[in-house]
Amino acid sequence: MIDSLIGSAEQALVLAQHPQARPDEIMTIAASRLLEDGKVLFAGIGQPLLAAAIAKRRQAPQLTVLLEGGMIGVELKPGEVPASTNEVRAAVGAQMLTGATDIFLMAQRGFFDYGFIGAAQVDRYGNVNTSIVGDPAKPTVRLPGPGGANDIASMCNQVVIVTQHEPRRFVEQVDFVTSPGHLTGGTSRHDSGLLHGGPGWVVTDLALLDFAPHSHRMRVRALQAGATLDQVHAATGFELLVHEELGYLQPVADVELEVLRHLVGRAEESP
Amino acid sequence: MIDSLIGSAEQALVLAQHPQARPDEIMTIAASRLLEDGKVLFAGIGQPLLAAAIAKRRQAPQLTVLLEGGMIGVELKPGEVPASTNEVRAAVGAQMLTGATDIFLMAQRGFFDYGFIGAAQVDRYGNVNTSIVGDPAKPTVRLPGPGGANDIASMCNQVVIVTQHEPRRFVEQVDFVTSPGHLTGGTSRHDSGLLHGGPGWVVTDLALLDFAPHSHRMRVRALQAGATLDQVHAATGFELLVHEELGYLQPVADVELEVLRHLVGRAEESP
Amino acid sequence: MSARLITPGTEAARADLSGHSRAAEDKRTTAADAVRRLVTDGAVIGVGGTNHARTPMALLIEVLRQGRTGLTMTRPLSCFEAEVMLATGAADRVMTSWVGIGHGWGLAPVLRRLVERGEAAFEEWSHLGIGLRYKAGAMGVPFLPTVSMLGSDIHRRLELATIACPYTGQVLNAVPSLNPDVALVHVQRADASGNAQIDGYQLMDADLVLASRRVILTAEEIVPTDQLRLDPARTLVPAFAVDAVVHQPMGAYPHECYGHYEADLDEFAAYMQAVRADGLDGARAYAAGLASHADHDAYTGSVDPGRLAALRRTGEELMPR
Amino acid sequence: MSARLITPGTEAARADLSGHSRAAEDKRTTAADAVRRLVTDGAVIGVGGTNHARTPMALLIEVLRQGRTGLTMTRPLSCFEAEVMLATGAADRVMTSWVGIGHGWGLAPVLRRLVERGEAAFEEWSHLGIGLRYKAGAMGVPFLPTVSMLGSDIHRRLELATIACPYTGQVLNAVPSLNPDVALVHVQRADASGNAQIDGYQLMDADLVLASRRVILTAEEIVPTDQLRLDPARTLVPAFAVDAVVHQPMGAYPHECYGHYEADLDEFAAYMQAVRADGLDGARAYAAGLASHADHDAYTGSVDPGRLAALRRTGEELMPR
Repeated sequence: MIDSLIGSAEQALVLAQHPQARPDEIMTIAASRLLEDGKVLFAGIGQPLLAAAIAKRRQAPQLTVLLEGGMIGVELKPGEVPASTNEVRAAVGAQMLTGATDIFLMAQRGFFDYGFIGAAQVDRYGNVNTSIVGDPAKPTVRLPGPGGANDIASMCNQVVIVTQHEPRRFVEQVDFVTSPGHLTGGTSRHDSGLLHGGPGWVVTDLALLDFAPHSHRMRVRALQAGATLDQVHAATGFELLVHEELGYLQPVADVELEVLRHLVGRAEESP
Repeated sequence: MIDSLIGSAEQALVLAQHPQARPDEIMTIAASRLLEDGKVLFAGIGQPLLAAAIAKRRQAPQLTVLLEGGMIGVELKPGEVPASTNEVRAAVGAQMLTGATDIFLMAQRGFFDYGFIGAAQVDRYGNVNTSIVGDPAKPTVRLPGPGGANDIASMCNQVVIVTQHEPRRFVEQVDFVTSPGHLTGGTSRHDSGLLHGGPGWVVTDLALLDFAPHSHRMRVRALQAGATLDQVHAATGFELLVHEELGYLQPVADVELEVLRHLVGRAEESP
Repeated sequence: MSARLITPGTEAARADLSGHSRAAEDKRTTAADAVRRLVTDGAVIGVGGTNHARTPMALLIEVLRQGRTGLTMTRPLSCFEAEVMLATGAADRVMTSWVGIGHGWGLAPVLRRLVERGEAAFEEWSHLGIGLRYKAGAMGVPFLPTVSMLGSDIHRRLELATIACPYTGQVLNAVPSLNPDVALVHVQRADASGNAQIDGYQLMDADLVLASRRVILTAEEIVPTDQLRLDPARTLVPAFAVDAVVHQPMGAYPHECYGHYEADLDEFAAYMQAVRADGLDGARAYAAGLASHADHDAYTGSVDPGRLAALRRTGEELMPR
Repeated sequence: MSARLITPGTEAARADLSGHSRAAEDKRTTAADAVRRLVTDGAVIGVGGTNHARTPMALLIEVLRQGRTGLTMTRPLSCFEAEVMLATGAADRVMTSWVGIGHGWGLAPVLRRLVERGEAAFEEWSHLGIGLRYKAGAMGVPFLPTVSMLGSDIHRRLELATIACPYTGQVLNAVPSLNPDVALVHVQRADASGNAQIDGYQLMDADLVLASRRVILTAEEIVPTDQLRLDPARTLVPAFAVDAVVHQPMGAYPHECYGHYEADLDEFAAYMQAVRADGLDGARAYAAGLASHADHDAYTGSVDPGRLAALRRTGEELMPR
């Protein structure tokens, strides 16, 4: 993925984001670039699955994609994006269908390189809340819950969080740790019994973020084309670190947008 | 099965065993009579499977028979008795084929009414040895080991031990507890963590034995037709209790022998 | 609302097995009879399938029809069937990892309202947590170890115990077994005694069946046992675990059944429009509509046949070939 | 002889996964190459199948051919392949619940002799004990609880730990996970990258594959991935767990392969006659005969074709129809 980074601010100045790319498309495409060939990805519905499908059509043809419904080796059929990880459209092209418990046990064993999750709230250590806004005992908003995300966050080798960059999402403290990130930083994740993995990347419409060594605090690794560091800070409800060699992401390419829109059946909108 | 008991010694005196029945056939047929209709039996190769097949053809058509290879609902094909619980001839007629671990986990859950096991040595509490003769650290004879028998003995609701009645088998103390019976009697089995089951019956060529309440000591429940209590005591290396209403088993019937010999492909020998 | 369900009932569930027949006998009956006999007020019901896949809709609607109350519904991923059951008071608790409407309809509005007001309980587990509760129940052990939920507030809120491996010292979460009072499961085919085959993704249903104290199956097709014998490795449910078998074509409708039909998005829309218009009352009215038919055949018979044919056609078109 | 294998290596096995490719790439090779690269002296090898079912004979004979020594063979039920490996010194330990010759040939004579003399180790587990060791390894946890082996001398001899359920206090045996260094597994069909389908009884092979650090598959047939996609629920082995794929027709011969051929009883007789005539030397001579061919095709090519055809015919005749 580092291939898509441009090193210097000077070069970045000339970049503008693809004029037709929407924020969700920018995120999906940035996420797709993180995926290396030959790896195994535990995907979710929506952006994760689309990112995987783009990667398979571009740099990662030997990526194995699986879904929590027990589908292994799925192939997204253009124009038939499933609405759930547990439905027939999610099983298209599967090489193996196993049980829904079994596939998470494979994750616990350590077979899965990447796990993609979303976030209603995320904090500086990559802890994710998709459960409750407000007091857990008397929630202001009852969110859907983790689905498979708690397990993905606990078990995959590297977790990628994909979410829009908004202050209400990037919060000082999540109201509820649904899916554990680096907990309180340092060795706290390992100390809790989670001996592996943890969030590696956060992909937003404004930036690509990682986590600093040791402290595990969230850090701006690169800006999306056309975005500024000020925008990122303004959209974040906690103090972000900035990588000493801040990078800049290549704008969305025509071909990426075309592949994505073909997949979702929006070919008519393609650039 | 109590149907096949005759209550009084007077009646029994007129009984002689079927003249053509061999000791192994007598045992198999006596074991088959124990099986009630509508139950689930974890069978082994040889006599247990044959006993089950006889029972299914006589009093227990709705008996479900399963084997440790993961076969559920098998039907013995006459003349094609399998040599192993883990081979294609053992899978004939299976309604379900599951994993070899899974089928024992079903036993642990408590679904199986009967388990049939054999014995190289058995003691007064129904503990069975099929592992080692002599000192476990330096065995005189290394026997094959439990196969599935330890699990069957630990998990099925009622265990039936089928073995020839010989002093070298019915020993004061087994050299090695491969498959736990009532351990040292009393509550010792329960105390060890085995909260269910235990040996209910021992079927031999001379007698049908059970276990006394509370003490769980082996007890002669009934004699095979033509056998005497003296013979049983002489063939047993420990002190046996005798049920206060000692019964007598009906001799092997022509039809039972016929069914058995048809199954094993010895129809030509049938009575 | 029923008490929290942390304490495993492994031994009670095993003892309870003695109360049901394991005979390979004909267990066919109607949904009405099976629900009448086997689903009692306040029971913990394990709902087969996930989200909108193989939901045992015919049975759930029959539960509504018979006016059960105070149920706990356990399901790894729940869809609008959970809302319908909660809105009517048939259930007052879900034990789940996720409740959503899906198909672009966003958050589950009725669930939110009831939970935010404290009128229904959302007992939140990880997905694998639910799976391991069933698996421990199916295995006949009171707990299973896992790293799932460690470090999270799910773990803290459930007050789960941890356990140290006696060999390595590794600390793991101990997930307590669950043996639901009754499992409601929809399958593609079964024989009269309850040997059943599931096509496609089996999800958690085999473990759920083996874990549960009583099991009601609905099946798209009832087939002779000899047909199952042709492909016995596909049989995932053994008859000895099953108490009642109901022949119910379209038994998951309006949800999907792999190989038979896709979910009916018009029904998702109808439900959500009712809720958006009238909130909880809208959900109740929708539920009353479902339960207003004499049985599931009458319900599916009331749906535009062209719509059903289209769902069957696309369901079949998506099969591997 | 290798040390006892009680301490689970869950973490080491997980770390070790980083050393093998999970790419969906072409992993086809020869048995000779796979064994050369992946089976080292002294390794713990998980042998697929049970007794005389789907024994990975081609791979075991290749191990003999390459002269490996000091192996530990883990297998729930073992047949004469265990004797051959022990007699030659390729293995010096079995971890198993049972070793026998079967088919009326009685006790395993070579095993007896070696174990009774203290020249080979028989580490005795219950059948489920082996199964749970694999399952814990496959699940990535260091132990699983069970009642298996409680109260027995198997438990005492292995010095297994017990563990109390933190909810109920029930005391269970803690079975330590096992992650064999390499699994040798024979299947009916696989694609080039190692997605594999097993017909009939799957035994413990799916767990064994997922538990093991490295996996070599032999397959009766190599098929295009698209063929597996026609019946993906039958795929029990995912490619990401597999390191090498060998196309090997008759790969379990002289043992059986469900749907393809029955076991060759003439070979059981030949082996036992050699042992009865010359004891350990007879077993070694038989093993030398097996290993004397250039490869498994040469070995099966040396067998009377009529005999092989008969085994295939009866194997097929026993299939459900």
